[in-house]
Amino acid sequence: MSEKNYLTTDYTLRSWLLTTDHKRIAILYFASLIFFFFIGGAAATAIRIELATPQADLVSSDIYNRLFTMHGIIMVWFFLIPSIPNTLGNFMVPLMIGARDLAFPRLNLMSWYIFMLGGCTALFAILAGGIDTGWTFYTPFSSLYSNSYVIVAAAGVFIAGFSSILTGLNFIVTIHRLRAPGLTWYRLPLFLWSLYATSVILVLATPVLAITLLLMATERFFGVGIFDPRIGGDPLLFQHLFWFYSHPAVYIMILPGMGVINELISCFSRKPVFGYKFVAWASLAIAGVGFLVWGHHMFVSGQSLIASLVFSFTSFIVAVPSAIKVFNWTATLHKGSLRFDAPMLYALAFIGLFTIGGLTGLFLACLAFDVHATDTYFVVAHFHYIMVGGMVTAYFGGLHYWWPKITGRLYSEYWARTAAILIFFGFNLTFFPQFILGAEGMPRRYHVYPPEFQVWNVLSSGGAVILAVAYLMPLVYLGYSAFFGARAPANPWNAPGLEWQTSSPPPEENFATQPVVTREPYQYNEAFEAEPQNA
Amino acid sequence: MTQWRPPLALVGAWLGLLALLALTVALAYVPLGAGNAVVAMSIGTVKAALVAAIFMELRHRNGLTLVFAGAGLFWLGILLWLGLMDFVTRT
Amino acid sequence: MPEPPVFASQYVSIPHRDHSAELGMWVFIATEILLFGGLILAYFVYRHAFPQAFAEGSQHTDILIGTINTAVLLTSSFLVAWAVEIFSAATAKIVTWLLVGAACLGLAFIALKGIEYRKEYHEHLIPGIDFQLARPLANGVQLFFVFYLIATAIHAVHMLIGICLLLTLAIISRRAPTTRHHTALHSAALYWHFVDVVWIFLFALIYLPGRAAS
Amino acid sequence: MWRDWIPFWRPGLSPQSGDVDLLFAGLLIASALVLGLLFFLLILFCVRYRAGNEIDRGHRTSKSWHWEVSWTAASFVCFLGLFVWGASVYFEMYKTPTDELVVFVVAKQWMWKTQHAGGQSEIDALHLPVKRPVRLVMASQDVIHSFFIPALRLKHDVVPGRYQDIEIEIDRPGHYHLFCAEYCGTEHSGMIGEIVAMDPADYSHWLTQQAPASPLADEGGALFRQLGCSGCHGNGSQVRAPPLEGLYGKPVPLSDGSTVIADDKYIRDSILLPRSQIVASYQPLMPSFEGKVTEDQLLRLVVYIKSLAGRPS
Repeated sequence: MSEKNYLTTDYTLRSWLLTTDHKRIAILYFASLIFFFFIGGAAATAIRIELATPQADLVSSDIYNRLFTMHGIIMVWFFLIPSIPNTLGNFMVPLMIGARDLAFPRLNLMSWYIFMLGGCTALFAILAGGIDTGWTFYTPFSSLYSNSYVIVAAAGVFIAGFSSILTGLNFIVTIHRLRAPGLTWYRLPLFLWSLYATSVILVLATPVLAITLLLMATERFFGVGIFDPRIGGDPLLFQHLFWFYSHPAVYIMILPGMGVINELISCFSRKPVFGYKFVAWASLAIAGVGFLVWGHHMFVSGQSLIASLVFSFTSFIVAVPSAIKVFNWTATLHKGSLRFDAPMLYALAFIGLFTIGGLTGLFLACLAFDVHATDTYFVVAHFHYIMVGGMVTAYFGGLHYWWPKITGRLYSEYWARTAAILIFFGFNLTFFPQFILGAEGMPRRYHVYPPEFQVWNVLSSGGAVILAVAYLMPLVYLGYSAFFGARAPANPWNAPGLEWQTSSPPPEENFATQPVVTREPYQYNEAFEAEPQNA
Repeated sequence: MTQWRPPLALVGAWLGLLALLALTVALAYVPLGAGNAVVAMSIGTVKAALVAAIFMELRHRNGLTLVFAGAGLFWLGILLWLGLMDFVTRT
Repeated sequence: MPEPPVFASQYVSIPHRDHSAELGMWVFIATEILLFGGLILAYFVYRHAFPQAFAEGSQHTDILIGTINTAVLLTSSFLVAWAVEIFSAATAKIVTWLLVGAACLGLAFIALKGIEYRKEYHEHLIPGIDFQLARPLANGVQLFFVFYLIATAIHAVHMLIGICLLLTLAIISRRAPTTRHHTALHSAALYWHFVDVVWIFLFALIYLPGRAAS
Repeated sequence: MWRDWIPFWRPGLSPQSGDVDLLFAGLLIASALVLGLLFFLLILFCVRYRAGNEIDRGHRTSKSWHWEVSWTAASFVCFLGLFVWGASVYFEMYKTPTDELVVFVVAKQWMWKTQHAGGQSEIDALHLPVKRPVRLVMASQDVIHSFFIPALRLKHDVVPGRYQDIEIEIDRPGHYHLFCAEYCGTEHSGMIGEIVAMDPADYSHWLTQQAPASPLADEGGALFRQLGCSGCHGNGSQVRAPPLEGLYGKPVPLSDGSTVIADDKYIRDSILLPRSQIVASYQPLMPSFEGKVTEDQLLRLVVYIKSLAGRPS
């Protein structure tokens, strides 16, 4: 254990800030994302506490609007979108394909700096006085009416977008060009298929967000612009452009989570993923069809009925590959040998929560019901089931799974399981009542609300407190383990992936010798189990 | 002493592009009704294809590069098609 | 003597590195297409809504400057393609001059664009700053000019970045050109040609409509 | 009391909202079945195949394509059915409104202003007769708002720069929530109002009780003269402008060869953007009234021009 690994090659600050090692850049991202996650989480907690009573008692309307806007912007662009790709992805992609690094290591570092520049700009907008447009920046409110720091916040998101693009570009080229000898496409771990699909969306959708925000900011700056209804401009054009990015962005958030789940489910049931090729292509199908559905955010906006019809149809279609994945994960469990370590608990929670989120997505794709449910708490509950119940759960699962590889230390299994179970219950208590609120007709982004909605709001706020505590727990026990935990062996889960074939933590050059791949992925068969691991 | 000369294909493409430019400007002044827009966009597409195939060397590239080059256009098509669908079918 | 390992350790050979760089550049170009795509959608939406106003707006632009600029840009693209084609140690000097020439044409383009903006400013055609048009269809024309200014401004920013790239490459490829420089030049050239292609379409959308009607 | 907390315990109050409730029930049952099956399998597998449990793990399914194809096809067929169901109700909800009784709604930060054809106006409230289709013509003065009546399961955005038409019908008298559902700024959550559905007799009584106001068309007529419209469009004026009598609802030939129907939107556009659609054989002389008239005034002008429809031109 005295060999140099990527963490111990050098200890200077300079060696971290100027590193081109994908593993160190992943750690840089990880530290930044924890910071943003807790800022966004603090805003969420404040929102839920305010909503415990129908009146305004904690904050004024103005502050409330700034809180949920900040929560949305920070969580979407500075936590969810970069979360798995930029931390776990950055760390694991080269390891899983047996490469020395990503294709463009300096671009990778640059993308972190761009991300931080964007993040600081957004933080500045918040500290300077906040922004009250909601994360969707709808015109003409954002461009002509809001009295807050819209341009600065939009600039932050705009800048962070380039970081996303560079990461996506890097992953695409890396997965195409740097795979180890013998590692064909159908031998890739499914995590990489999903990251590849994610990268396609990052590269092709993000620029449209950039131009949209630029157009909006120009309109705000000059007081007249391309969406301005006073000169015949159409505010719905903004929504089309915005959702052309922001709906696929939902898949940016969930696809990497699905990828992680494949690794966890197969490892802890000691079986290959059922229907490998279907799951792999389902990722790409979601990425592709995901670009055809954006108009389902606009069923009541006054877009043409024909457009609504087409978008509703495509929205049902995009649910098919998601359903395929859920069925395949369940089938993977069949006749496995299931162990319920913390990562597996997260994976099982993911399947349940994602399925609820997906099914309620069908409710919203269904035109007539969407007319009632859109812009209510039903939507809020639905997308939190996907993004928090799905993505964040998968992220935590992946983090626990690869933690020994990343830090070379083992965490406390007892605390990890406790936190996982607490997160599951806290989450459901927070967000399930919101489905009911939405069906009852409580609109979202309401600071005060009619008293008959209070019961479910109190339950939701109570759940949020549990959830907040549960999310703080990993910070403590994982943080502790990173410095004081027991040393981890190279392959603590006894998994066949390439990333486990090098030491924990990996050396700076990843592999002592260039690995050569000779077998299919997820070969948890008898021959593999009999092999001596960690020799 | 011939190593500095540009290959004929490049010169041909350049002259062809300038000729197409002259053609498209000239045709813009011929009243064709809705046809003017079609002609302008078609000639633009031919010019872009010339640049891509010869200046950007796509004619020498393998399928993967072509797919990468085409992906942007394909998604642009999705954006324009579904985006315009709303505005064209509104009543 | 084989060339010393000038490629990073994640690659196995120089062609491996070069092909990866080229693929990366094409992914970047795909991104750029969608960046301009948002503008193009806005253009078509409003052209569909205000066909006459867009024809009228187009007539307020200067087709002479537009045409000259297109020719300038096509020529500079040709020079860059030429430089890529003949790049070698023996032709370093010619390559440098070709790149400088291309960059100068790019600057000429920007200068002409500036003259055109100035003319439009004096004609009160800049929405948000000074837009007065006591003519029919004023609103549609204003939307046209919003598109025109934003699209050409973003294109000009791309041009400026490209000019900086070309000049930098002109300087470094003057001495000791290596395969790395060739790769860099190839990537920069792809970018420059892409900016050219964008202009080809902007030209057709901005300057050509409505010419036949008058 | 506790029944109020259960969603859809109180059924929707319009013919279409009953269909939405049924759709919701259908969706709930379908998802409950899927979710039930999934959770049953998850729990079953977790218990039976837990590590250490001695159970037959042989004969694993290796060829999977027939499973894949069957569940893909099953999902697809289910989804298709739900899509058709949802779409058919949607088209029923957003069908083109009949023109029996018209109420105008102007949304602005942060209030709903409603106006009855007789000129009676209300703030954050709307009185309506029951069992009678009412056409709402909605416009926004500033940002996007959304007109949402949960009891009717009906919602439509109100986008500035255009009119939105929807038809509502309420079956039972009572007081119902009106919410703004699209985030519109500081007092978004305060932009709520009340829909008061009344028996027709009570409704006519209520109308007469309101502050005496001249009908909208008359007010529009006054505006028409005040803003100088009559100077050109009036009979015997010097300037040659298209006559407006008998115009509403008729096709209008335009100078570019196309034809439009003179509906609310056309009249509104002609006032604000007069030069975007020039009537054939007329000169584009009319100045734009953009910024010179409010949405309230625009509505009155439209109603006035509409009232001229019956007169001979």
